[in-house]
Amino acid sequence: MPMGLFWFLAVVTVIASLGVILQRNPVHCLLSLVVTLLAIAVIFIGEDAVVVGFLQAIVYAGAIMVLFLFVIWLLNIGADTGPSGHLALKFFGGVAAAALIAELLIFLLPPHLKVKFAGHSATYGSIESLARTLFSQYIVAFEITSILLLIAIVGAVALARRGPGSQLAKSASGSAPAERVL
Amino acid sequence: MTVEFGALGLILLFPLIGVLFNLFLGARLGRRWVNIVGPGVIFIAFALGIWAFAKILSMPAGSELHYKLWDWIEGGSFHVEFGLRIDALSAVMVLIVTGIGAFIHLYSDGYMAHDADYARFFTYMNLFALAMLILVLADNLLMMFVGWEGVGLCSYLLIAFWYSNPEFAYNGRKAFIANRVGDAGFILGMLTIIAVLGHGGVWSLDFGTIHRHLGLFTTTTATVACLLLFLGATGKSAQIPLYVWLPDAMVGPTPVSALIHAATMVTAGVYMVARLNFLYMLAPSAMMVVATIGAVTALFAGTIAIVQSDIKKVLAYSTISQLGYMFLGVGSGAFAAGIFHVMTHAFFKGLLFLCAGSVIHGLGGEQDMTRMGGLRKVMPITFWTMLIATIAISAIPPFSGFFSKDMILAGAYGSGHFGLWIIGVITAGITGFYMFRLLFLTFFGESRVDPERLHHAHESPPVMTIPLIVLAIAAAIGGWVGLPDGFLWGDLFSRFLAPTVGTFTPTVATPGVLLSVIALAISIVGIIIAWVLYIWMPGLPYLIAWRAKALYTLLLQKYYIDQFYNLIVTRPLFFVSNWILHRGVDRFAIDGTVNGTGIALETSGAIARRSETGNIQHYAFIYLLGVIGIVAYYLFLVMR
Amino acid sequence: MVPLPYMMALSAIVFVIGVAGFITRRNILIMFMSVELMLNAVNLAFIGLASRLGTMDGQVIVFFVMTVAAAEAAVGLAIIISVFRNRETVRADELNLLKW
Amino acid sequence: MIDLLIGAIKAILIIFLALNLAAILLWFERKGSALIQDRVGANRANITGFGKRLGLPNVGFVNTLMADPLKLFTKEDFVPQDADKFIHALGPFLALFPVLITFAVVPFGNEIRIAGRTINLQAAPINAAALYILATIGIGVYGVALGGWASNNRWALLGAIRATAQMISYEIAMGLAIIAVVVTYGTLDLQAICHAQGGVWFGWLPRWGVFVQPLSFILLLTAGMAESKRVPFDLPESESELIAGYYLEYSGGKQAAFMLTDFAEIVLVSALAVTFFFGGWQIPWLAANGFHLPGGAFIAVNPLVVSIFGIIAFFVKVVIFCWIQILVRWTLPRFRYDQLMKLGWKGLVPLGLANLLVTALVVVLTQGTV
Repeated sequence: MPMGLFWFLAVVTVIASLGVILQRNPVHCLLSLVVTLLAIAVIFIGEDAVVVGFLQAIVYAGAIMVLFLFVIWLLNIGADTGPSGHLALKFFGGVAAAALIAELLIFLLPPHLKVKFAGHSATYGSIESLARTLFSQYIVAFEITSILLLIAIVGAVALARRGPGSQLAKSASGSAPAERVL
Repeated sequence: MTVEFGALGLILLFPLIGVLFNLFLGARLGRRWVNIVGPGVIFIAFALGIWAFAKILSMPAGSELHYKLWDWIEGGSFHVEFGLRIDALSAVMVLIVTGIGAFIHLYSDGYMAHDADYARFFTYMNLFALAMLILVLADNLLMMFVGWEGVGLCSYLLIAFWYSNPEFAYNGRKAFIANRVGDAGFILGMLTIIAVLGHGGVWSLDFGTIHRHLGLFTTTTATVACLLLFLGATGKSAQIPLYVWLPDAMVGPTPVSALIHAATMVTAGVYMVARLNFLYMLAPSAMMVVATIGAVTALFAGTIAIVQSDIKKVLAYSTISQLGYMFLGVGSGAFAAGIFHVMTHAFFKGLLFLCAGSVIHGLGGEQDMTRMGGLRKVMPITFWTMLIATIAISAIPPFSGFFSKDMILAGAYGSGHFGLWIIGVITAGITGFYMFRLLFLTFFGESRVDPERLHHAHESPPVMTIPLIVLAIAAAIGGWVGLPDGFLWGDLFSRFLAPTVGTFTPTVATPGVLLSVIALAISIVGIIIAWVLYIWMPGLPYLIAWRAKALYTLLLQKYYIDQFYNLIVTRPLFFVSNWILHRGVDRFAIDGTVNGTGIALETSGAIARRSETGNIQHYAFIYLLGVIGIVAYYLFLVMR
Repeated sequence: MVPLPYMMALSAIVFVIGVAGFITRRNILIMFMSVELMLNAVNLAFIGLASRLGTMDGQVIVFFVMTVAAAEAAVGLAIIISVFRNRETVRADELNLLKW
Repeated sequence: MIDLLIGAIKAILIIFLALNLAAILLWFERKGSALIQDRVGANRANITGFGKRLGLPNVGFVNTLMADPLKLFTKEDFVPQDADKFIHALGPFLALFPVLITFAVVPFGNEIRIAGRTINLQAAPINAAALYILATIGIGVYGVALGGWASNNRWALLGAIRATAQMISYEIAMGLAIIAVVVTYGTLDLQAICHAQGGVWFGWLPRWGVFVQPLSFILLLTAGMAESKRVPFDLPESESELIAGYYLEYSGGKQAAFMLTDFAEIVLVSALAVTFFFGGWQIPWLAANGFHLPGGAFIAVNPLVVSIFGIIAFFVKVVIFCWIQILVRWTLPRFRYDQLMKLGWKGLVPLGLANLLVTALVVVLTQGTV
């Protein structure tokens, strides 16, 4: 990855992720997050993690974020208009975050960071090498993950299913007309 | 020759299937399924056992079948595998366990027909069969111990089967605790063997390995190991001093008494001694102890049996007495004779219990012989089968008991234990007396049955009488595999077992037939006395009891052994449990500490809860501070 | 190839932005998004290190992180929906039951 | 530098062709629907009149190619009062952009050799192209979703929700279809997949993917039509219930962009179907040196001409599939929404999974001997 491209992507990533936490409207935050994710996906591809990069775009940006969008719509959340209380928390949170970033930068930059650079083959990051690692060394973890996903699906359905006579079912007409059409 | 034989695993598998089926599905699918599956799995195991037995027969003498299920314990150089083996000895035991077990399971279908908890009953019974098979199939001492404990557990569960009766539950506990004492001995014996072998660099409990490294044992270590293991055997096989649990164990369902407390589990001790015969041969003094305890127990229990009036109690003391015979046999070095008696005893004692069960079942739960009599007409099949069993146990030829008892007495005499032989012969007479007393009281004479009960008295259904008939045939002709040498086909049984348990060579010249005649004569004398007392002059027993009141009371109170144990063991134990452990340690020290901790936490928590706002972001913030702290610690203190 | 410290610095910055968002935003959904930011920052570090060490392990971990994130999003959003049904709010400071 | 230039030319070429094809499809559709409904169809606008001058009947070709865009782009660009103006403006382009960049990996011709230089006729020859397609299609959801949301209109939001749910549902079926093909050919590279479809079986049957993966083809075509949100899958924009769905509040150029997206998606689905299942640029029996007809006949052809034939063949195939899609649009009625979801989740996804399972089994068992 050329340095220029990296700088571009890095700036996009940082600005977009700041956008996630600074904008008022959740949809705008979500859009920023999608941009962040896509920029990170491109960085992945630039770092020879081609398959993982595309999966990031497909799974994260293409599926998980749409789920977020749905929930924002479903709950009909507007922009944050409530009182902006907890100023103390914001202040101290900002200070603590600044302290953490200072520490992490010291921690992660030379001379603490010592990684031996090892070259890698041409097929590095290809779907074949990923599959070989995944289905040999990490096969158990892989299978367990599949079970985790199954559990998550069942759990999500069980949690979000509306029982008869629940509160929202009665007041559905007001808040979420979309649900009736869907 | 050792052959890998996978069907050994199947022998264990089917009882296991039975356990799981009865445990999880039995109550749901109903009585019909349980009645088929419960005995069915044991019959299949029996068939597999016959297959293995035939395979053993077809192979050269001394060969064995082996099958390793999995590696069990891997601790450095210590290695135990979960392996199964069948040689001549365990083949006989497997046939006894599965064969008699199968018919007793079948009998239980009828006996438990009116009990609501049949699924639980068959679960325990199948579990017992599984544990007993593990015990006899084990190829190492540790695995044998697993089976040993397993049968102990099942025994406890089944004695206390009707647990809602506190006395029954108490008797179950008693059996369990008496066995625990013996098991402690077993464990110590096992540890002794490990210590001796490990000292010589051998880390295994495999029977074959122990056999190969016998040279590592001195007479002293072998004696210690043997005596400790024999302590385990006295617990499991109800010998002096740990026999007290067996009579009380009769409160369980009668098929349980027949299978566990007569035919199979209680012979585990004999089997263990025979299995380790090579070790016992190294320790003559231990052998002497075994033989003496066996003989004394035989006489001791026999005398108690004379005066008991509960039909099952008589049979229980008779069992203890017969087990004493077996130990007399193996203690004299006649291992094959001991195992032979295990087999014939399993036939006729199992049968006796089943007959007793049939009588009890027919009379609606009556167990007191003084309230029986004249049942010969009411229960013909039960009567005839019980007659065969009684003749067999009284050692009248050509019934099975004669041959095995004769072989044991010949062994005792041949090994030079003349005094023990005398005791054995006297016991034979006593046996004949009390067994025929039981028979006469139950089936002959005037009926003393409660008229109400007599009205309902009936012969048992075929599902119960068929096992009786099968076992009666076995009790009648089962002894013919061990005829005296030189007579017809001779002693097939000892020759079959010889590669495993060795051949008995008498050290003292035996007068052969004379010995048998003496023992037979004494038995017949005992029977005649019984006839005189209970048929010819039925008033005489009361007179004798009145005249020899002290002796009678002593016997009736079982030599006051229970009271004695109560005084020296149970009472102090309860005292310590109640006053020191319960009130002192539990209530004061432990509860005090726990409650004090709780109170302290409650108080401090009431103060600390103010910091809990319930707002997740506050928590996250604190968490963040922690992270910053940890990173700072590494950064400025560790990595610097 | 981009020098490793740059990658790690980017990862650290994105991570801390996520942390800050989680602590300061009151909308549960945006807090959730901040969590996703943190996850991605960590993924970035994994990929950067894996690529330099020449092993696939880092990429496999990222794969698993994505899978778990998908599961987490499904269950987490379902929880948010059912919380919203019961409490009619998605503001973290109004959901203060986390003290019993 | 010359490589960059070649790349730029390839990119411009494929985008140009795709956009023009999309525009032509507009006319195609009008005349096609007229044909089906026994009408004359568009025949009024005659801007330059050169058709008439040439003595041809007026078929409205120029009408749709020039008059429609002109009209749309000169209309007022209306933005609703409470709309989120930024996202409202962003929406159409967010929708169009992913579709157009997807064409970058579609191989529209074989490698050609000009002046000692091999040029791969694929704008972006990346080796994970199949994943790239799935990624861009996945991102394509946002344009519609955000556009509909930003309009601040109930109908538009409903349309957007429907569109989003529909698209992410059918994406799965589409992905499964593509993965089955990828497993069959053992590569993610579309050009390699095209190459693998050259040659014949039994001496006469072209080795096209549709003969190996017929089920996958049907899945891809169905899911692709659902992705392009057209009849019978046009619930997001169904005129009769949602007026125009997610682009209800759009006018002028932005609406044109949305419509262009639809047509570009038709072209894209056709191009993918052709690439995966109908040999891409492969012509039956045509090898690099000429035609090897079944029966042993041979007609020699210049390799360069073969390459040009390939490009032409690709576009002919794409046009055929566009026509098939238009045919479907004008002959089938619209689904109900629950039927749509049922078809997607209970029909296509299990079918796709089963197909993938069988494919994987066959591939493992034969170990690539076929």
